[in-house]
Amino acid sequence: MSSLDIFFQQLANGLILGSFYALVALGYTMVYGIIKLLNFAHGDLYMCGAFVGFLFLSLVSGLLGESWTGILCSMVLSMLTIGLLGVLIQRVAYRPMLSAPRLSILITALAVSMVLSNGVMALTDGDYEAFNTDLGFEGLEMGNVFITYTQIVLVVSAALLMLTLFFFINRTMYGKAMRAIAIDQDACRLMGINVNRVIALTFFIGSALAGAAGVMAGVYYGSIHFFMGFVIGLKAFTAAVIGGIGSIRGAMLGGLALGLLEAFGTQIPFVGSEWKDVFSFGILILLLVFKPTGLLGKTEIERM
Amino acid sequence: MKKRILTAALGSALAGLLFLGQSAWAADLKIGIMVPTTGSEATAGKDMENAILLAVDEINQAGGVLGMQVTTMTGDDACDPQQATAAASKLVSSDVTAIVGGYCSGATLPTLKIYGDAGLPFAIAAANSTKLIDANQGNAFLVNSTGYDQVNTAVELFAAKGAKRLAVIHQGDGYSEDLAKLTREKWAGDGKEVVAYEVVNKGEQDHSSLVTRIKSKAPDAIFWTAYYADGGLVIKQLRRSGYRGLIAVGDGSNSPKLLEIGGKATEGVYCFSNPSVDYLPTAKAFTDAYKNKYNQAPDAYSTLAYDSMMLMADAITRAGSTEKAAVIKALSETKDFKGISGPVSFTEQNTLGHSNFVVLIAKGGKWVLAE
Amino acid sequence: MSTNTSLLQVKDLVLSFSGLHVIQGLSFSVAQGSIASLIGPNGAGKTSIFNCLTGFYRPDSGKIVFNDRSIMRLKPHRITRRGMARTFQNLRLFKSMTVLENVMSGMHCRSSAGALSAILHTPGQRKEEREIREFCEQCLEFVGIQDKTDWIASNLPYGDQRRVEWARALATKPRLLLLDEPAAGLNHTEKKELIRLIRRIRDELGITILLIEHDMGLVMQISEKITVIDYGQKIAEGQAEDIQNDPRVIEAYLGREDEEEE
Amino acid sequence: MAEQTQSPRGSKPIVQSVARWLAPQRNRIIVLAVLAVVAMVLPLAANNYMLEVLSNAWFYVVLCLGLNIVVGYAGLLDLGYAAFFAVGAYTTGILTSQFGVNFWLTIPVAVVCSMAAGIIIGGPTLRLRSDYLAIVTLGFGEIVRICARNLEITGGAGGLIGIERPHLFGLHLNQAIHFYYVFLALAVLACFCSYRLQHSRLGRAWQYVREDEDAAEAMGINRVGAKLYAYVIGAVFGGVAGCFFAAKMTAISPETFMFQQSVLILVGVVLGGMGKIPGVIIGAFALVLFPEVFREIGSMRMLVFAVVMLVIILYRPEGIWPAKRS
Repeated sequence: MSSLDIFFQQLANGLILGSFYALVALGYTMVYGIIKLLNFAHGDLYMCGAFVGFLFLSLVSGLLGESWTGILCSMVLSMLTIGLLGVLIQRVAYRPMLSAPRLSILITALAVSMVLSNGVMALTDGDYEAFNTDLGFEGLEMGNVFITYTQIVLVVSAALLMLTLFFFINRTMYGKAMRAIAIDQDACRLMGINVNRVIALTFFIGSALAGAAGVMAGVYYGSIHFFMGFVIGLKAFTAAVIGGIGSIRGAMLGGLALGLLEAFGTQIPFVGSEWKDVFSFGILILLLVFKPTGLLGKTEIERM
Repeated sequence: MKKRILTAALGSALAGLLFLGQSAWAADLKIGIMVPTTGSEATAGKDMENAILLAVDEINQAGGVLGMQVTTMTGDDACDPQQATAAASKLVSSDVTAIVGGYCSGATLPTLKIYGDAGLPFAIAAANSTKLIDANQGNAFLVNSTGYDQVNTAVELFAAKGAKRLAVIHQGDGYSEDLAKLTREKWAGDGKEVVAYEVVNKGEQDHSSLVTRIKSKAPDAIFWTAYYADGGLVIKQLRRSGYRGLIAVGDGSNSPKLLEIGGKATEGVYCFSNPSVDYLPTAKAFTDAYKNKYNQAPDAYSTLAYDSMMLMADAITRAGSTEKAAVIKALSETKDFKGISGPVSFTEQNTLGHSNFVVLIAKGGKWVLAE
Repeated sequence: MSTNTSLLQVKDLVLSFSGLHVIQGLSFSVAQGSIASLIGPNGAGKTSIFNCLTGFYRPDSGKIVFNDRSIMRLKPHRITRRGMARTFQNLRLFKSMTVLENVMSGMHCRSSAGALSAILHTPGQRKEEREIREFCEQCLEFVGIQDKTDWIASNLPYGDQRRVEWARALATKPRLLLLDEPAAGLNHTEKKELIRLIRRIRDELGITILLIEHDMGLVMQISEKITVIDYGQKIAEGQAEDIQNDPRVIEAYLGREDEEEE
Repeated sequence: MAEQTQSPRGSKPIVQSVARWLAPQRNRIIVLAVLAVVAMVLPLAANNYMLEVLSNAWFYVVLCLGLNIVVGYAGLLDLGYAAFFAVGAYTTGILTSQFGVNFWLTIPVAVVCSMAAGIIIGGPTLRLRSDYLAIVTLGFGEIVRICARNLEITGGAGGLIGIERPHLFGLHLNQAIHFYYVFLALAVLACFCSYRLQHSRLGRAWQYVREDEDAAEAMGINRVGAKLYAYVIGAVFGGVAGCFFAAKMTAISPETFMFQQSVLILVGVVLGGMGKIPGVIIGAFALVLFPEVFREIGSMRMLVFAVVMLVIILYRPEGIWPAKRS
């Protein structure tokens, strides 16, 4: 492979990885934007999404087959289920804690994450499940650069989901309410906005996106297990911070940026792949220290 | 009143601990089984436990050892060093005569000290990191071939297939790193080139950028030294990127799950394996008995676990007593013990006398013996 | 001590938040040993000035000289250590701690024991703890709530919580005390006591006082110098009667205040 | 915490009555004395397994008390505490196994190293808001683990083996019972230091910062400095515990210092009650004993543990041990 080939192949790799990060990062950023909660359980929702999708696919595969129709159907079902799971978590665990100190609600989120991952571990006996589909390795070959059709479909569907979300936030009343609540919850309550419902909706959308990403990951990578949400949860959070947490466009941009950074990071000479994570965590820490508002975030003024 | 509650609570907690710790029967021969029955490696651990219990059944039906019935006690090491030391101490304090088991090298390593201090004979069924050899106090015996043997088998295969440029990938744990390092040394020692030496993080799913990097180094052969779960993903992504050279995996990946996860991509992948049921003509009876008892097929390490138990019983019989030192001596004098995975003798370092590795190849979604 | 030298000088202070100018080139000074006031309509930037003085906001430009040294861009705790203490508009007590513990926070910057001496209970550390306690009890006595030292702060009535804040500020041994609306929420008798207390702080302890206040009666009664600001700029300065008669003040300030009260 | 501690919901009457009985100094001393005697004579009646489990419990008491200084006293969420524990363990491991240094001499070195780690990690990041801090500490924890895994001197992924067990006044510490007393002594020392720190100028400063950062700053307390102090002291606790951990295990590997370890220690602190020494001790014991006692339920036990933890946080946010009132 020539270095130009490597460049384009890594570009493609980075974009694919980045669209996964972006989808998960959106959920982080939406929840953080509206109730200032760092939802540690978000990565686990992604994991649950993959398992629920796996379950639905094996249920509908008799009817619809294990190709795109079946996958699409199980993805929609999984998004609904995970969305509702997200709302349930918000209702049971987070709502009672909203007035509690920051530390308590962070720990609550951590506990929810433990419950989800250990729950799935108990159900699956900690096993890896092979997520098999009928999708092949056919694809576009441009010189030495190779992209499968599956990859193309995944990136396009991620982009579609994000576009839909973008219009929803900017063009609908609910979207406006969300942005308003992010600025001042009490004022919204006074203006007659049903704050609880909007928060629940935010959780629903964020979690559904994580569920979609989970199913897509299962389909694409072909293996799922109870711990798969940890790494991506962390990376997606990094992506959200890079973009500026609380900003929807920032999460998308940050996801792609991190995906590309990691892809090209592997090519750094003399530094083996074993240092890859040090590299991405290092970037996160430097960014938080020197520009905590990220690429697109706004500076907040704290009132005394 | 309050004080009584407090003392009562303390007392019952204590009693509970005592109860857990002590459950010894007299006149029986008690063997400790140390395998992971929870945690990430629980499947393999339970399979080994099943095989050992099967061996115990057969021994007892044949009249026991030295006229004593064999009982067992399982310590769960959860494939975690800290839990393993607790499990090992639990077994030691339960007055077992010998220990059989050991799957994860990392978890087995710290227990060698505990068993060594107690002078307990220990037949290590599966764990085979070379670090175990250094930490052995003389009481432990490796029934499985170690990494050195596997590296020799691997390097022979790569050379036979005409490979010049080798890529090695491990997973950042003690076992796979050990194997990868030894392979690199051996390959470079033979004057050939290791073009890539990489690590994959456990639990990560997307390895495409790593795959691109490896592919750009144009290796003839790729050796994955770690476990099946991530191995399946790596192989799939290698093949998807269009890599068509040789791929081989270490014994940690010897599982049908690898083929399931990797799907079609795993066709033609080589695997170095300790002798496991499917490729052993001698194991027919064992397989049937196992299926009969547990209603499932035995997994990769079941024969070694079964052999270890049988070997231990044999050594105790030969020693003629349950005295620990005598059993250890009998173990070290083992000469061509007929296990279902092959004959067992030990070197001076208490490792298996000859390599028991076989080469498998994936064909039609199954592992079969390669020529 | 001379009352003519100024303890605090502010020159051409500018503060803006994302383009919005909150303070625009403000200059004023506070004389050593005086009682001075900052007044102005709501949103004129009074609390922002306090936050600049105490280091919570970082002004864009200008000069703040305290005790002949610049305190621009210093961290709040350094400014407190230099001898400037403040109270907050809406009480900021350490709610779940006792009154005494609250006041002891003020002594933190005047003491020095570290981890090792705390673990070993060195004689120096024990002596210091005793001194902290004694001085804080004196402060509590000065503001008149020495009988409530062991109460949890949030259980106190509002007026007493204010006193705890003052005692806490006094415990930092300040030279200048900034009071942010000290009379807010107090009744008539409490206000009278407040006036007496402010005078005692200046007269008995020799602490200079700068306050922000809405209660005109109180301001006119105790201030020796009043600075009026609107839209982040100074519009008048002088003694009570000058201010009361200044047409610009009446127009910009009192007029609007009336509207608000309707 | 103020609003939470006032809420009576979910507080079990038995816990309250025990706490009320414990209020007078005299009763507290009695209980302490009884507990001390029990802790001292327990090994005489215990087998090796119990000793192993109990020394593990005392070991977690030290770790939890160390993290408690950071989380409980200073109110900083640290998700990478295992990093300090790793620094201590590796310092001892490297110095004894590769340079043949006497174990006791490695302790001061480990203290210095963990302090340095605390300053390096805390220095640039403690200005951050609490939720960002959580992620940064998590990142640092992972970086430390990955370094331990990749570097030559730390023995790579396989870790270090053959760490010498120390001698104490001519006694070779190589029995389970020896380490029981070693960890008991460490735990007592940790309690003592925690208590003294909590009731000192520094301990108050942490509490001020935890309750209201701005007001504390206005009172002349260096917010970042106080946090850094807590961070460094917490690091030292972890580092020293790590030294003895290495000596007891004789082999250490990066797997011990994974994110899950940090979470486990945090769970111990939160479960018993942040900022309260008896609570933290109970939390640490629950942490170790729960999985041992419930070994039989197998893979369900971590789930049960997680659910218990969630329920406790939701219904008893101040932890098992009740908050002091007045």
